[in-house]
Amino acid sequence: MSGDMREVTYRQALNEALAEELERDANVFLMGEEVAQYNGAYKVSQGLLDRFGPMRIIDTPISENGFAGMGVGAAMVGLRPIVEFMTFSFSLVAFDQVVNNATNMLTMSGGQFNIPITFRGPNGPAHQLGATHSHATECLYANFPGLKICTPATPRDAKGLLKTAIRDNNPVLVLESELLYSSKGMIEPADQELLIPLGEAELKREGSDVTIICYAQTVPLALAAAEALEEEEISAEVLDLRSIKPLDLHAILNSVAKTHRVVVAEQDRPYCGIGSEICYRIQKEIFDELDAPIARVSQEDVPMPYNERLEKAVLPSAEKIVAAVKKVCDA
Amino acid sequence: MSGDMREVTYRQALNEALAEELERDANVFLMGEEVAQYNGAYKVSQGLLDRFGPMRIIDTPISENGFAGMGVGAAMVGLRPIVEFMTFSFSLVAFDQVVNNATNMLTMSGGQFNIPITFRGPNGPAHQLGATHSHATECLYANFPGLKICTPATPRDAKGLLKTAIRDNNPVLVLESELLYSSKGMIEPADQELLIPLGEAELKREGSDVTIICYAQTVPLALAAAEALEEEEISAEVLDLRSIKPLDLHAILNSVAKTHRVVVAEQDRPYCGIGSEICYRIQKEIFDELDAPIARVSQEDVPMPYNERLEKAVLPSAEKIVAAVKKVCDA
Amino acid sequence: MSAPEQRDEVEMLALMLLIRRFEERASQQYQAQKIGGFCHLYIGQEAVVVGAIAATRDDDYLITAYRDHAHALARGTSANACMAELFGKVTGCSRGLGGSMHYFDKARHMYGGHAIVGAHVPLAAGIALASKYRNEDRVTLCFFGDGAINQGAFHEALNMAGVLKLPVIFICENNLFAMGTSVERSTSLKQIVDRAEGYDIPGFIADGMNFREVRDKLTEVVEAIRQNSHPAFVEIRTYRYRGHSMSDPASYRTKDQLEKYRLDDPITRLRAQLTREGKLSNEQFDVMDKHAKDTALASVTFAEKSEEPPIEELYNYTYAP
Amino acid sequence: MSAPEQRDEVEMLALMLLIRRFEERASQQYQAQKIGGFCHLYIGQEAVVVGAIAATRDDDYLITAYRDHAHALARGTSANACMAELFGKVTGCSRGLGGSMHYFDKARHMYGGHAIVGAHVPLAAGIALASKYRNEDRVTLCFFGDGAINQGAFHEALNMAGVLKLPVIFICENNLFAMGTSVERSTSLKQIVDRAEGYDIPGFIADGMNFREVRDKLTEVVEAIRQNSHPAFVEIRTYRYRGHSMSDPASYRTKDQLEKYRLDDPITRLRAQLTREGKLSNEQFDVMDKHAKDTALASVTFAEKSEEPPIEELYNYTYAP
Ligand SMILES: Cc1ncc(C[n+]2csc(CCOP(=O)(O)OP(=O)(O)O)c2C)c(N)n1
Ligand SMILES: Cc1ncc(C[n+]2csc(CCOP(=O)(O)OP(=O)(O)O)c2C)c(N)n1
Ligand SMILES: [Mg+2]
Ligand SMILES: [Mg+2]
Repeated sequence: MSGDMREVTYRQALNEALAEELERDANVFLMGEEVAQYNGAYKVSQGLLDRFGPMRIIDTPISENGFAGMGVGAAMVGLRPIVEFMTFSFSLVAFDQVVNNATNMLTMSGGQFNIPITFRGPNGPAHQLGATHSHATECLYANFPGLKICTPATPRDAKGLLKTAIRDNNPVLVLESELLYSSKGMIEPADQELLIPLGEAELKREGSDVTIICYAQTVPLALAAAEALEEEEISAEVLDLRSIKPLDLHAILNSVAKTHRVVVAEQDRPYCGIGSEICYRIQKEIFDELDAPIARVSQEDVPMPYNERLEKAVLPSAEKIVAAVKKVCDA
Repeated sequence: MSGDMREVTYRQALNEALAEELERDANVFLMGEEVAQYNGAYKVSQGLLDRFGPMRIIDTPISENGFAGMGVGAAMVGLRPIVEFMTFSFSLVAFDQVVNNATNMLTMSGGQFNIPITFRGPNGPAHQLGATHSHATECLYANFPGLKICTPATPRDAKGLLKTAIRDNNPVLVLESELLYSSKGMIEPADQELLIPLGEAELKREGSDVTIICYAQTVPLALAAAEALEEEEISAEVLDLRSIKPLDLHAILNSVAKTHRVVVAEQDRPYCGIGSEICYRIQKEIFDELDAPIARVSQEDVPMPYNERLEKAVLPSAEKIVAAVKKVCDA
Repeated sequence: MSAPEQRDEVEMLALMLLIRRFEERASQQYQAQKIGGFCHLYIGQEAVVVGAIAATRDDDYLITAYRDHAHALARGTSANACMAELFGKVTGCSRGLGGSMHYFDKARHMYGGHAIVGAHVPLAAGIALASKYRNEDRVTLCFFGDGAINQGAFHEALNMAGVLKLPVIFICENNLFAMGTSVERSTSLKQIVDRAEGYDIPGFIADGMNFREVRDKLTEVVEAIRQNSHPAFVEIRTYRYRGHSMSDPASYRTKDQLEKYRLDDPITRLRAQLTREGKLSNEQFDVMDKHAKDTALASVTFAEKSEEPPIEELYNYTYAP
Repeated sequence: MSAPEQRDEVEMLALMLLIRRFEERASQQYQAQKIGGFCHLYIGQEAVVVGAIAATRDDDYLITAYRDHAHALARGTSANACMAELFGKVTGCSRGLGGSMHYFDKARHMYGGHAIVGAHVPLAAGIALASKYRNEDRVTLCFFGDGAINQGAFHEALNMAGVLKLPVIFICENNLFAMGTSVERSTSLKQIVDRAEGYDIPGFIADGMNFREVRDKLTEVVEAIRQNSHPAFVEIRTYRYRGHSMSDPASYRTKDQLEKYRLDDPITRLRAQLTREGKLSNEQFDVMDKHAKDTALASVTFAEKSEEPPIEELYNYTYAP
């Protein structure tokens, strides 16, 4: 890496990724609610309308299913739409367009129509938004072949993954985190191309006693837990999946083969969640390497309550991860 | 049991369940596309319009999200709607109403509004219907707290579970199988009340070497596999989940504690599928009882192709279950 | 055209005042971070829901979107229960589990507070279906914003309500904006009410800054429906003085526009009408206003003192017995 | 009003004949269980898509629902590729992976064949958006049934096409039924075209049993759009002679109704017009018809002889490189 690393927010990193790809390829455009004149509900698209004009930064009505489908249609003709969902909770009204039209088109057309579209926006619980506004959708979408899914946890990953997603020739979901938008991190200089491949996990911290597998909002929680565990002389390795699909099974198995103990820290609900799948994959491949059952820290299996204390009880936390690790290490 | 058991089709069993519950409770009504005048796209509602009239057997436009939501609204006022999806593939356009309004209302209203609604219809791949018409939705819906889900595999289970679902005070999905509608089985006499509780699995066959966990379309496949395995002197226990949520973990663990080997045969896609969750639960509870990694037979992780041979390659089959069992027993 | 048992206008003014004072307090408490999540204020739109209440019976059904404080208060839910809900307390109208966007009061036929834009419109059709099913002459009032009319759920519900002739009034509270997007930028139509034509549903317009016009128009519509079940669509033109939610500076609109509507304030107007007609003295108004302010303030104390929902309740509301 | 380069009517008649003969063969092969899945025949509706083809350029975009054999053939996809698709063969227009409901031919701007009712209507808006984005004067033809207009996706797409002034023609093939449900029972409207008013989109009606009327009406609409980009809605009144799909006995309609439409057959009518005008002799017609029949029959042989998609291809179409 040449040049000096600099500190940016996650939001700004996403904004840079959008601007760079819009600049680079005239086929790229951004569409969604409040992305243009309002500069984005969460300001991720700040300044883009001014710079790229209304044909490339398009405000839509509150018609998620409609504009998601419009994006797919435009992609059939070779444009490269970026569709912002104000949050992925709202993508549930657009579910059909994402899981049927975006993902199946290549197969149904016998290979004629690939769909180079990026769906992005915040995903997962934020703070006291209640049951309908707090969905973590990754495990739902992961069930669909044809989609790729990434879940950046740092500004650097946010920029690098979003740029790669936009250039990918398939539908990619970039699941951001509202709670991370203002978080900061170091990143390459603006003039240096930053692309992070889909499907590559990253060791965010090395350790030897246990592997904490995490992504998105649970990465900072896992890191905090690892720090706390250090005081109790437990050395935790923190593996950030970064992509949910394709899944970097190789990195997972490598780490588990080293630590023999696993806690999956996930932001979604437990039943058929990401952790279920990871658990299956690990035991399938290296059953004998496991010294203890795989533990999961996920949401509780209840609709998200508004009350702050109850919400906290539902969500994963550093404390819960610490407790799970201890249990796994005691087993 | 008094009276003589009799043979009926799965379709007829469902029809009986509907008729009996419509008869029993004036708050019960049926709504969906072609359910009334056409007597059902798959004839499950045959004769009901004639018997109960157009206020209780309601034909709708092709507006799944709308009529699913209408059902939820009617349920808020204390009616007990049965909403037919012509197939659960089409429920994906109604996803929001099912997973937000039906499931969250009780929590969001602080317990004031329960939603006694039944969503029913065929689910899972049928025969050469292609990528958009072959979805197995159980693992998607299972992720949502507030829903109950059952998956009858026999006429008896179909009748007993559907009747229980209609009487339940929560939203229940009854995931039927198009491929099973014409299958036959023995069932109690018509004048005898048949209710099967949600959340109770049933041993469809006893065995000692391996547990095949299955549901819906994979039950006949698992039974066929068990038969074939007998010739190779492998004694397979076939556990039909019958309900996906609540899950009868007790029955699962009992069987696994006996056989120590597990194959999950599921009709859905693999990533975050039902088998992932079951695998996690088993290893969590009785890790040490397992003599081999849990194997799964599910769909391949591709959009469903139309071509018959390729479709067959994607789907679970008795042969694939046999192969998986052998591998597990060799481990 | 007036309803058989029309409500007292002074009481209706008192209700509008209560709504306004309640929300001013809510706003203050939100800024003091006593309230979490999203919080959307109704200030400026009071004549819409209060006009509707004045035109309907207590047993008619009501359902709305997330800008719902006013709708619950108008239905008679106490300020205490409303404020406690914002504070996430167990004494709240949804036991602290719903929050600002999910007010419910089943006893008063307030069917929520719904946060997915457009998604409650089919619920309204279903509630109206139940009235018809049971052969009751109750009407369902379904409120939603101008932004909601571009959702598929809205469309499907209107068509079905038309086909089944359901007794539901679709009330579009057209406050000109959906977040930062003006109606012209989001909606392909000359005027919103024209959309009703696409479903062969009778459409009406009312000035939402004018309590009496809202009430009279809705009275007319409600009577027709009670006589002969059918859906109707009413576009009520109104304005929200505040931003979309507490976090929105509303820089997408002009000071002039805001000022114009403020001058047309629905509370000021009704007060002036009543005063002019000798039905309300300044002293009476001041007493009413003080009462509204006191009630709002007391609700904060009540909310503060209330308990949080016990942590053991976490699993109590996922499934009904 | 005629298109600058209007297509030869005899050729268009030949196309209608090819479509009919192809589907008759498909029907026979389906009954012989050579074809799997669902299969929806277009017989009776031929003048709709052929009229549209006659009014448009080869580089205009076309997209439709699952009753799509005719649309591909009209676009020039070979009968061989179409029949092979039904047989699930690798020589099919979607390599045997799509089947009857998913015909695609990118080279000929045939954008599918879509099986979820209404869900392709937003795709059409997106294709039209791309035309506008690239400043091309290409028009998108979006076909759908009368049942599709009650889907949310339809509604959202029409509104956005209106807001963004997209060059797309929404063509409702009103064949009076969605499966067994008649338009009156599914749709709250006096006539379907009225729904366009709800989006301020110009609406037109054409008789779908009359090739010339369809062509002329669409020619007019297309020219207006090429001059000044905007959406339009055309209700084309037509009829399907067969059941909804191969498995539907269509007992929900009367023999009389069917007979009435059969007497108004679009092929018979155009043939009679051309004959009357001296543009087509009976001999010429017979040659054309024989050619159509031969082509259809040959497509069966072709399909039978073709290979299935290799099993190794199973994972080849999930992701693009
Ligand atoms: C399906 C969905 N999409 C987006 C949102 C985010 N959102 C909340 S309110 C709103 C604007 C709604 O405007 P309008 O319907 O006019 O109601 P108003 O806020 O003016 O009362 C948006 C976009 C949402 N809650 N649901
Ligand atoms: C969302 C959805 N719901 C239901 C179906 C099942 N279905 C297929 S075609 C059809 C009727 C459509 O009728 P119409 O739009 O009039 O087209 P036509 O068949 O008359 O050409 C139905 C209900 C579907 N494919 N997709
Ligand atoms: Mg508004
Ligand atoms: Mg039709």
